[in-house]
Amino acid sequence: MNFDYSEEQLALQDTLRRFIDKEYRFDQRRTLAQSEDGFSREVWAQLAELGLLALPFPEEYGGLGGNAVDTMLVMEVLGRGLVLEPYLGTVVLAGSLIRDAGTLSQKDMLLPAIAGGELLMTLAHYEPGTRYEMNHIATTAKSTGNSYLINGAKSVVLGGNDADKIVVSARTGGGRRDNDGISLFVVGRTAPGLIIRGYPTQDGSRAAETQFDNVEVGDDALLGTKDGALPIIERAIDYAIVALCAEAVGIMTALNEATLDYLKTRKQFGQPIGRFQALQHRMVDMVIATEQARSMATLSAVRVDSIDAAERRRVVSAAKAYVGQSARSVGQAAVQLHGGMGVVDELNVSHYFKRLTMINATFGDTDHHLGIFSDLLLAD
Amino acid sequence: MNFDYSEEQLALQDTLRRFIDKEYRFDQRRTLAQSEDGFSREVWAQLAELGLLALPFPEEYGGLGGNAVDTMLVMEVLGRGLVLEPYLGTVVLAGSLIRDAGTLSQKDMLLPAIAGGELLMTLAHYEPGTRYEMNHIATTAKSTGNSYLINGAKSVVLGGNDADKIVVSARTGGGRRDNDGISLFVVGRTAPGLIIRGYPTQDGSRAAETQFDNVEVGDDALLGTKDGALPIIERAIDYAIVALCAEAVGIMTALNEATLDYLKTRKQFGQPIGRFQALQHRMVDMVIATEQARSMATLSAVRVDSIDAAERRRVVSAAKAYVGQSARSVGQAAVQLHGGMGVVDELNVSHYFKRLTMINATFGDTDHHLGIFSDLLLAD
Amino acid sequence: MDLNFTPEEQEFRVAVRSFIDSNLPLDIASKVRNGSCLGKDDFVRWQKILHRQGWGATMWPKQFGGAGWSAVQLYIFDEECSAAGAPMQLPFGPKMVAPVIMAYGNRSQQERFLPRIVSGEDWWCQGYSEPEAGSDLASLRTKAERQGDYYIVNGQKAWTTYGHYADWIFCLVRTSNEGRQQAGISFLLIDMKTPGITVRPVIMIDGGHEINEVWFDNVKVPVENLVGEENKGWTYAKFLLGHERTDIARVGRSKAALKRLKQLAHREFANGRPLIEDQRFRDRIAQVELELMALEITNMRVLLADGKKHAPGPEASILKIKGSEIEQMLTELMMLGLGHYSLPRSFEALDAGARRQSADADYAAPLSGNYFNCRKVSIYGGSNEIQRNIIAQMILGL
Amino acid sequence: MDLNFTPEEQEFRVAVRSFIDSNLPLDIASKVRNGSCLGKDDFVRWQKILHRQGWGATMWPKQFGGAGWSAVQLYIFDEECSAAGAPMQLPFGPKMVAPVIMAYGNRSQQERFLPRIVSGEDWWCQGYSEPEAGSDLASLRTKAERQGDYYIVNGQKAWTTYGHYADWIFCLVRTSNEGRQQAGISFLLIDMKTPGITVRPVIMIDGGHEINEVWFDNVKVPVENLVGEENKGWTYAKFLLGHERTDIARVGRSKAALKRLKQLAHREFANGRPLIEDQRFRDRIAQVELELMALEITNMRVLLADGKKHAPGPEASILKIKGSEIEQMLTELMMLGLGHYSLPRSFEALDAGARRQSADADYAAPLSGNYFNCRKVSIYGGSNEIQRNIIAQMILGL
Repeated sequence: MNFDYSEEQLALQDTLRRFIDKEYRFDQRRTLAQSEDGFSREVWAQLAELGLLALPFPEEYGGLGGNAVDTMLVMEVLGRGLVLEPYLGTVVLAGSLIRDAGTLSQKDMLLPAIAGGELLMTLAHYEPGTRYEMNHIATTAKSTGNSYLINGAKSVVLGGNDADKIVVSARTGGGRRDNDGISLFVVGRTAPGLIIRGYPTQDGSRAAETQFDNVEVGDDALLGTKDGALPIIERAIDYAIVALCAEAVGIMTALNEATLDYLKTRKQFGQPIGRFQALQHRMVDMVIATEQARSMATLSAVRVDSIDAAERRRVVSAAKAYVGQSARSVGQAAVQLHGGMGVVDELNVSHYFKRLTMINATFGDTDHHLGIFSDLLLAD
Repeated sequence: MNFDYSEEQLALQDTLRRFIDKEYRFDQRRTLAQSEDGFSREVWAQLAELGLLALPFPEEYGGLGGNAVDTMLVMEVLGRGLVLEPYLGTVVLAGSLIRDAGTLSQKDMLLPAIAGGELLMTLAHYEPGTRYEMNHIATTAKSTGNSYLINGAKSVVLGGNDADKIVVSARTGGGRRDNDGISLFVVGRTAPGLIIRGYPTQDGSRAAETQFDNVEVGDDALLGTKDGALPIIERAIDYAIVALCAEAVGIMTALNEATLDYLKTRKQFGQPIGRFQALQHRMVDMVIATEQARSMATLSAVRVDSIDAAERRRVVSAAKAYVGQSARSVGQAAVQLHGGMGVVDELNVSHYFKRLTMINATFGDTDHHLGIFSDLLLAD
Repeated sequence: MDLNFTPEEQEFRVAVRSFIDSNLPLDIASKVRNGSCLGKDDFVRWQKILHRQGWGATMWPKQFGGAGWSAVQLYIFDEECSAAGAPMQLPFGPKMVAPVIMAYGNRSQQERFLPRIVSGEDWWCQGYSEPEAGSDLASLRTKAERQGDYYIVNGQKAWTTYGHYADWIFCLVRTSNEGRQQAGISFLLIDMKTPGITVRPVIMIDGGHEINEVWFDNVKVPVENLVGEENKGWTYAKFLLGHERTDIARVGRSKAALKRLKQLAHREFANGRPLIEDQRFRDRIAQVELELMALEITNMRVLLADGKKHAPGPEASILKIKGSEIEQMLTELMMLGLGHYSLPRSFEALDAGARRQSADADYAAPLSGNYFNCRKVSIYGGSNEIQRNIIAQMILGL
Repeated sequence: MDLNFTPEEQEFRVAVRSFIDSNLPLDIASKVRNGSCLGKDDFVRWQKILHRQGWGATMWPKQFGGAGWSAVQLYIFDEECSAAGAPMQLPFGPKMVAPVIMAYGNRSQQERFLPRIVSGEDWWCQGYSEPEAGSDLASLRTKAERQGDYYIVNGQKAWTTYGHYADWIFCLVRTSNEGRQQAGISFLLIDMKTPGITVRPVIMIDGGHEINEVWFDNVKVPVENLVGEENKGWTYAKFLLGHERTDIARVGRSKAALKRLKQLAHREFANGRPLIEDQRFRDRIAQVELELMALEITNMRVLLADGKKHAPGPEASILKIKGSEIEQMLTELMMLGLGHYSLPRSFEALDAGARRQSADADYAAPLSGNYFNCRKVSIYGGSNEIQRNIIAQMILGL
């Protein structure tokens, strides 16, 4: 048992951190958040150059063969920098779907393009009115012989406004809440009948509502087994959850640094406010919560690659629930300890807080995952 | 709208408080708790003399015609004094059952005896394995013509070891969890077949397990309508819950006084520990929790007499849940702020804490009543 | 002890409700209920309507044009306004500067300023905090130097809510550096149109513009705008802090919000069923309802006790702490209730097609922003940490 | 990064488990699992068994008779002992006084005291706190005056756990009143049989007798029982405080308690169904399990980091805070799980007839008492408030 990172991992993290400190300062990030795309294609190209976009892919497709712990390292730093670029949707979500379920030719075509920074992708899975239920799919894909016609709507598709290709889940069989009968298709953004309505999200990134009106795709657009995509989707989303937990830990760490600094420099009543014991203790609780969250995020990153689906479910839901709770209390405390400065747009504190809050609402909130974890106790 | 007590009410409270301050000091109470009975018959006689045992009964039966607010006033003071005498079981529980459901002759026989301090009674309702469900009754009462044969077991009967008569609930019809089919009977403690095993409870008072083996009672032992006793039991227990909430508020108030005093007198690091801001703020939270609990207890006491069963259920469960939460946090904080002195038998703090904890487990804990309140939202 | 409203109070409620029903503009009510931002015009329109009814400053003594209502009546009025979606009356004029002018201002100040507050003609803002003087208000540095018939004011105020709408600002300024910090502060009324005043917007966490910095660069303020005596401003400021009382607990608003939360939980779906059937979410609603039930009583206890002794007490800090916590719980639950629909920043981006498929669209838009914005309520007006200090010192003697 | 145990570590676990299986007396294990009080004999018996195996003081360096295990091995050992219901090894001898004797004692002290600790022959207790010196330990007043070859000790120690069982007590005593408080403290080893020592029981909240007052009335202590130098005791005390580390988080114990809690929730009934099916209660178990999963990793992170730098850090305060909170949650849930059966003070009062009808009887008896008693774990050894102060100062530099 050891918690040490390899030299390669430390080097990667260090490079990325230096890049972000230099090229992704808070004011630059603000400009990007207000731009049309909501991120920088240039930064994206640089992330590709650093090898980040190739991280989780096998070497034969131009990847670095990294595991979930590598992704964790990267996401922590991206969180710290509040990076807007669509890493989660493209590399983690769509990337792991293709890696794990794609045909040889799909992998050949898509993975190197993602790794090289030429292709943006995402997953469109959740639908209006489903909340966080993964098997609740009403979108249909009807076979017409050698093609499929896709109809339905997908909501809050992360990075959906910029994605060149979207992996979409649809029913090829089964009823609305069946586990079986769900399939995945790769659809180009320009496909006739596909309407994408992009919008900014609360944290400054981008998402989209997507509408599929008789969108026709060929048989070769099928990704993975027909009717059997749910386990693959669950795994990809679990990878994404682990990545989000790491991002949250990166943000909490940054918030703690900012708050501690504020406590030491902000003076009231003739002394730094960090001399007040009630504030000290709240700061201590933030640190404890963050360290505990880091432990849980680490546990999930180490386990998600190696364990069976049931145990993966347990550990990943544990992490999402627990990190979410920590993030809530750390975020709220950071804002409170900053006083008025915590609720203005000008400082990064409010932006960290908003991102933490939105992470909670992505792929199931704290109560959703606590519920999954709790219900598993029935089988104990 | 006003929160003022009448002069009679204030006088009663004042008299009782002075009596307890003088005759029921903590060391006297300790001796009583370790005695065979677990309370003092002499004190009981004095409570009768003060009129307390007659408080909620109609004047024609020697009562004072007091309402739930009067009982609240008394219970607050009893809580403050950690009074062990079986007021709740005798006057509040059994007393209100007889008052509300008794025949004229039952009232004639029992109420003046209670009021005079000559008769101890209680209700035996909950059973092993039922937790807090009120309709979960397996004890049976079989009619033999002009008598009933009672069989079954009742658990944690408050004051059951000393009660002269026990009001027991039993099935005269219906299945184990039906609302209908429950009846009440008044049974003397010496009835053949009735086995009472008394024991001290965690807070120093007394309770009993009772076993009914073919206990025979006459038709005239029936209290209230045959098969229709559940609503009456619920109402009596609701009165008892309101009384317990007031007792808890009395205890919290006393704990706050003790803790505040400790903070002001205990010195460490060359100053009273109450100079430390983290402890100050925790003390403030105790005070806020207590004032909020007082509000909720007051609300329930004012409403329990006047409102219909459904609204009574809502307000009483709200009070039990909320006061229970407050009591937990105030109790735990009082112990923590007392440091080692909070966990020794010698000070009253640990005794207050234990009593608060046991109140929570009586007639449904916090989660039980939050659940009732929450489920009522479905009908909103 | 009687927690029922008297028949007179109930009649009063009916009268208030019926007035609001017939007079509250629907467009304003709809904005309030959806949690959208109100513009200056919305506040002023409603103030003028209230003024026509004689309810422009209900909490004032009758002699100054108030309604002469009891604490219970004021509470009922507040509750009915909140339930109907009337805009919250902004405190700066009627509840903050006005009581100071009544208590410490001279006759001519009272005649000049009070009528224009109650009529809605003058919009006031508060010049208390400064960048370096927040919780530690007495360390303020904005300077007013007497030159003939004028004070020359230099400095900067921060966190000035709706300063960009204001006609007047009431300021704490330093007129002396001698003695204790508190002893050199004066209370000045300043016309916002005076040359040398610059208002700079501060954008909030939710992207909205409510607050401002106000800069004073050699601003000439006539000495007749000094309230009371020079260097006695701290006394007036403390008096004021104890004043904004009848709705510091915000019970009426929170009751209305709770109602909206329950509606939301019935309309949103989880796992194919109404969200209210999700026990975990329902329990959270139940929990905040318990807090609010208790606070409603605590609030009345404090108000009625105050009514007797006619002096605001530090108990108001209890109301502030609990009231703000409850407001924050409510906004948080509304956001959580939306699930992933809490992410979009603006539903204006969703066209009608998407709206049809999402039950959320119409009322969901401002909810995340409201949650973010509402973090301020445990910070402003004396943070909850400061409130705890006040209770510790003033009530507990620690 | 690798969170798996190595094959060697897994083999080690098997060996430990098999040893415990064959050697742990069943009567002791049953008491531990039921949360009953252990007597002196229970602790000593188990210590002697461990000693025979060479595991009497596993955390010691090999030169003093320790096992030379890694932090991971120590953790595995602790986890297996807890899971099996072995008594917690009391820290006073092996984990508190022993490291001080090793680091600062002389050769003859080491030879005299250490073997008798590891063999279980000597029972030690701690003489640190005094009635007026709790959190503020350095203000202690128990006095030791040098007279020839002896110190004459006078004063009173408080909160002395198992002082009534002890053969020896290690004491902080005041040998000088000059300079800072900390500079006049010495570290003395005192034979409990010395004339002038009185041990008075202090009854705990649950009615049990664990702690004591220890009074010293002209107690003669040979100077050779001074550890290290006179007036340097504070240094040794701080060293000691940083030491009791491998199980400060009590993860092994809490994992065993969590398991018992789950069993309880399957055995108790609510509304005619197993309590585990009550979602509210189940969620509470889930919540504490999450905390514990995280703490297990945090604990290993701290232990492995410590292993590297060979110096205990203030991170131990994090483990103490979280570990105690989790222990308290677990004891509280076990009590709550009993429903109204948490009330009886002693189930000995229930005869067999009642037991048959109550699933609770056999394991329910000590649970309320355990909850009450366990409030101490956030108080002793430096209250959680003190732990937060330590983190604020030592880690955060506040």
